[in-house]
Amino acid sequence: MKFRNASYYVKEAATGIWRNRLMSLASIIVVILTLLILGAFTLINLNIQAITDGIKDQVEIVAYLKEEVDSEPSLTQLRSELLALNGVQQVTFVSKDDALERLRERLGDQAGIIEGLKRNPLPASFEIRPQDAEETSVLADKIALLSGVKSVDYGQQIVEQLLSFSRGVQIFGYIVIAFLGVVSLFLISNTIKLTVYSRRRQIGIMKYVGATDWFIRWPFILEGIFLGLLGALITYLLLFYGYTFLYFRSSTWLYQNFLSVQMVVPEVAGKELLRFLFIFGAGIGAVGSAVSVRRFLKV
Amino acid sequence: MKFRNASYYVKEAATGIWRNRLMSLASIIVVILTLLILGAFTLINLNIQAITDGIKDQVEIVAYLKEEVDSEPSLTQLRSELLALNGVQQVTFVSKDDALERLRERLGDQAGIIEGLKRNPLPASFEIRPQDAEETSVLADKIALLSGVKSVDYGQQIVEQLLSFSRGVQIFGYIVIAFLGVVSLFLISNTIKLTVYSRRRQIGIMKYVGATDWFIRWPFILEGIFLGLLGALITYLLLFYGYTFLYFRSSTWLYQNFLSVQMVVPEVAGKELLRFLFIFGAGIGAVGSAVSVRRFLKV
Amino acid sequence: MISFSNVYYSYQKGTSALSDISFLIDKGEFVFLVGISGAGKSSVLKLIFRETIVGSGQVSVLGRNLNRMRRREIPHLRRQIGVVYQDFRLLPDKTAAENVSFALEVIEAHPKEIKRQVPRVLNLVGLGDKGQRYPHQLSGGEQQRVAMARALVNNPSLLVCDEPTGNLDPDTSWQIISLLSQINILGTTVLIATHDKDVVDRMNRRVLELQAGRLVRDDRKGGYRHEV
Amino acid sequence: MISFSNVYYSYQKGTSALSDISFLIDKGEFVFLVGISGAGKSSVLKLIFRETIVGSGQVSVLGRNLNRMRRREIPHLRRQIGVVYQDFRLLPDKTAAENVSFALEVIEAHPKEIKRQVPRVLNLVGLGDKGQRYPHQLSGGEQQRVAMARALVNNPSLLVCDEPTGNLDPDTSWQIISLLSQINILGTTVLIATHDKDVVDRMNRRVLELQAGRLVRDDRKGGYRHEV
Ligand SMILES: Nc1ncnc2c1ncn2[C@@H]1O[C@H](COP(=O)(O)OP(=O)(O)OP(=O)(O)O)[C@@H](O)[C@H]1O
Ligand SMILES: Nc1ncnc2c1ncn2[C@@H]1O[C@H](COP(=O)(O)OP(=O)(O)OP(=O)(O)O)[C@@H](O)[C@H]1O
Ligand SMILES: [Mg+2]
Ligand SMILES: [Mg+2]
Repeated sequence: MKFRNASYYVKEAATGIWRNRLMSLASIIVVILTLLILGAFTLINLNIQAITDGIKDQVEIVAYLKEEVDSEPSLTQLRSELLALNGVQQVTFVSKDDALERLRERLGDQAGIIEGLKRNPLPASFEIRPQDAEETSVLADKIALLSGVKSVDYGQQIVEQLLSFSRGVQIFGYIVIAFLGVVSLFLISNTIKLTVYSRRRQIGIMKYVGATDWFIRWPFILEGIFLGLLGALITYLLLFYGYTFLYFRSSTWLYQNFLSVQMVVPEVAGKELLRFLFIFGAGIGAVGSAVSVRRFLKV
Repeated sequence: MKFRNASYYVKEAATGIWRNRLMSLASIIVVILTLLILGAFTLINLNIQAITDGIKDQVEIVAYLKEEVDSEPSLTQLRSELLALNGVQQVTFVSKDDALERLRERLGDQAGIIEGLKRNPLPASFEIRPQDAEETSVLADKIALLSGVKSVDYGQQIVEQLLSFSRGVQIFGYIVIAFLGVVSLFLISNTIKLTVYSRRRQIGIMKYVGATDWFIRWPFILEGIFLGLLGALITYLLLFYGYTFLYFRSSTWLYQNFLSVQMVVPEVAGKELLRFLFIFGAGIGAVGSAVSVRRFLKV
Repeated sequence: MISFSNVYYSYQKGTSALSDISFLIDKGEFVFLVGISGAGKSSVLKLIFRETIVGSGQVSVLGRNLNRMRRREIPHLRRQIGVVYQDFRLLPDKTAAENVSFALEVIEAHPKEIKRQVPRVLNLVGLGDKGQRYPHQLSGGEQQRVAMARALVNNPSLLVCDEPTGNLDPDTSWQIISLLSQINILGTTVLIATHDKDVVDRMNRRVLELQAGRLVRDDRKGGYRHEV
Repeated sequence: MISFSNVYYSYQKGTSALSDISFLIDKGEFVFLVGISGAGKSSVLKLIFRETIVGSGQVSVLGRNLNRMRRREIPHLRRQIGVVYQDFRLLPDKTAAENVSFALEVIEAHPKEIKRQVPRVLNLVGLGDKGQRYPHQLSGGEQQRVAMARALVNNPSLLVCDEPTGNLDPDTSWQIISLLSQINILGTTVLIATHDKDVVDRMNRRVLELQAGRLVRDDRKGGYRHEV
């Protein structure tokens, strides 16, 4: 694209969009609708990922201590040993009294059972939060080897289910997004192909008048980029304001009701979305147009 | 459509599809892709609904019995009173010994605490499964009034969260499906509009030769129905076999890992899907074609 | 058969394509419509087969007032008129034979009838061997003759031809005009807009001449140019 | 300028559109190509501006062998040839003026040049006041003249016209032909496929005649029909 021609191409693209309004409108509608689906599921996925990450954060290893470890120095010693281990994020001490108190709470209506006890049979413990939930079992094994630790518990089965579940959900999310992405790509480029097809005769005529392939192609590419960007922008605005609305209406409700779940804040989600939609929209628009024009250039 | 003409219309539709292969292919691709999304989410939704229904089934009311209710006749009496209540699905008796055993299991590593007990402080109870989870709290209140019942527990907070969650998921599922349905409708009819648009001159010519509107419209409608049905059929086969594959690969895994979750069996899911896709595909095809042709008939 | 009285027509506000046109064509007549490029010949024809509708004045064709014709009656009018369009208007995805038979399909002719008539008319215009070709596989003059065949095939009572020999050599032109003349003798009214001086002069039939949208001549038996 | 030697061409296997055509047109010549409908005139022209490519034989135009021309060189060939197509080939979504200026845009003419040339040529073909119309808003003959204007606008060294007066009345036809003749005098080679007997006879220039795809006549100064 020589610079001298640039203004011609832009003008051509603009009149092309306007004089084929019906086609342009059809293209934009398709871009908006497909990106709307794609974008909505990207947002849903973003939140699901955040939730599953949140769930993972709640994984904890409990290291029950031997009865003899109860002096201040030995506890400090053990705590620093734990913190020195690779992959330990946080260590909390739970005394024998704390443990009993918790059990009382846990038993609820059945707590009467505790009153019958002469002495506290529960051991003190350290609760260790791993940096990476996936490493829990490895870390637990290491902790079990420390002197002063009687036994280690991290609800092996539950944690493994949880990890497996969150992995499943994440993979599923990415598969859905990839699937929708591919489908959008096909749908948009399919529409572009149809709009170009309706102008196939004109492309032929241009060639007969002596236009080179690129001379014909550029306005189509610019049209594609413009319609793609416009579609992406509209989609972005719809999604961003829709999401923000939802966020303020339901985030607190969600937080109060479930697992301390929190939606990703709109600003963060929006930025991701914007970049994604723009690149996708403009990219398909340009490539779709260029490819579609090609087949009619052969005269 | 007079019968004499029917064969002409069918022939016209067939040659129309064939001579505009590119357009026909484009339409079918769009039908398949959109129905694929729509169908996939219908399947996902079907499963999510099944899962949340499954979760609801696990709601239980525990009615702790007064110490004095321990004779066979009084227990039978109470059980029949419970069963006589509206909305009770199932009643299970848990004796004092059963309760202690369960607690032992629940405490796991901390079970040692039980050994220190002189006598079993836990009450016997009835576990009542309500027919409709939504009615749990009403039912619990009624049960609490029965003589012989000391107190009632159904994890009010958890049950309410659960119900609220499953309601949320169901509504969300239906919103997603409705959204995808509307989008598919637009995408498909948009494509049909474009394919008809590329034949607008021909429609005009037909009118100039003296064809009536319906004479021109029928072949287009038949084309639309045929392409819609073919697209729906292909989508159905893709989804059905894909789902069956997934079902056999992951259903057991799912069942073992989570909450006894089970996927909806392919046969059931497939039947729903087939009817839905066919009506949707053929419907949009026919209506989309008829509507799109209309605007070019005005010459 | 055709009557125009005080017809005015304009495509765009401010301009005027036809002004105060009045004439009458009787059943069985053979009429040429002449005039320089842009004089309004095609516009007159468009009013006859109801492609456009008069601005003011009255047009009636085959005994029906087109001013008051409803949209759904138009197809029935057009089926009684055979039209050769200046730009042919062939269906690009139908073969020559299918284009011709389409005119019979719309009047729901019997399939046997269609099978018989189509090759007959294609032969008449000299394209007996090219029925299976698509329009883009035909030469300009051949396309024009397919359009002629389509106009003839259902024996219309009125034939309207817009520049039917523009892409034909003098000999072929003369054959086509002779054909039209024969059909005319069998009772069909024929109206031809043309620039073909030789044909008009040689036929020496009724001539209507347009100049800048006005009717300036109506000779009972005339040539392309006004004889002084 | 143009040389055909032993050119054969067929659109479909088994049929033959052109057989053993050989001729030479020098720079500055003014040549008519005649023959009945379907004789192969358009096919000869299509070979010249490389719409199609010869089956066997050699075609060279403007000193370049078209048999060996690569795809990307075609636009450069076409820019040096002004073509009036039998079916006009105007861009439907560009106005008459834009259609004409497009031929200048492709050779990257200066905007000022474009502004000056376009009205000038439109005036030449008598459409000075109709530049802002879209093709479908013009009469048949007016569209044909827009096509002519587009072919002329970039002063091509070769002008190829396929039936350029098919939709024009005798007077306008003669004006257009006179215009071509003037351009010819200024050095442009002109090749016209036509059915217009009057024009060919009156010009009395070189005539090539085709019959069923064969070249049967090449008169230095001839009329539409072979003089015996
Ligand atoms: N759709 C249109 N919109 C605007 N003006 C039009 C339209 N169609 C034709 N005209 C104008 O109306 C006038 C008459 O056009 P018409 O087609 O009737 O001419 P004609 O006699 O058939 O010419 P030709 O011999 O060139 O075909 C012309 O000046 C033309 O420019
Ligand atoms: N695309 C095509 N496919 C097959 N046959 C074709 C094609 N184009 C032209 N022909 C045939 O080739 C022969 C020559 O066609 P051509 O267009 O060269 O004729 P012409 O001399 O220009 O005729 P006219 O005066 O009618 O325009 C004709 O018999 C025509 O049917
Ligand atoms: Mg006209
Ligand atoms: Mg030709």
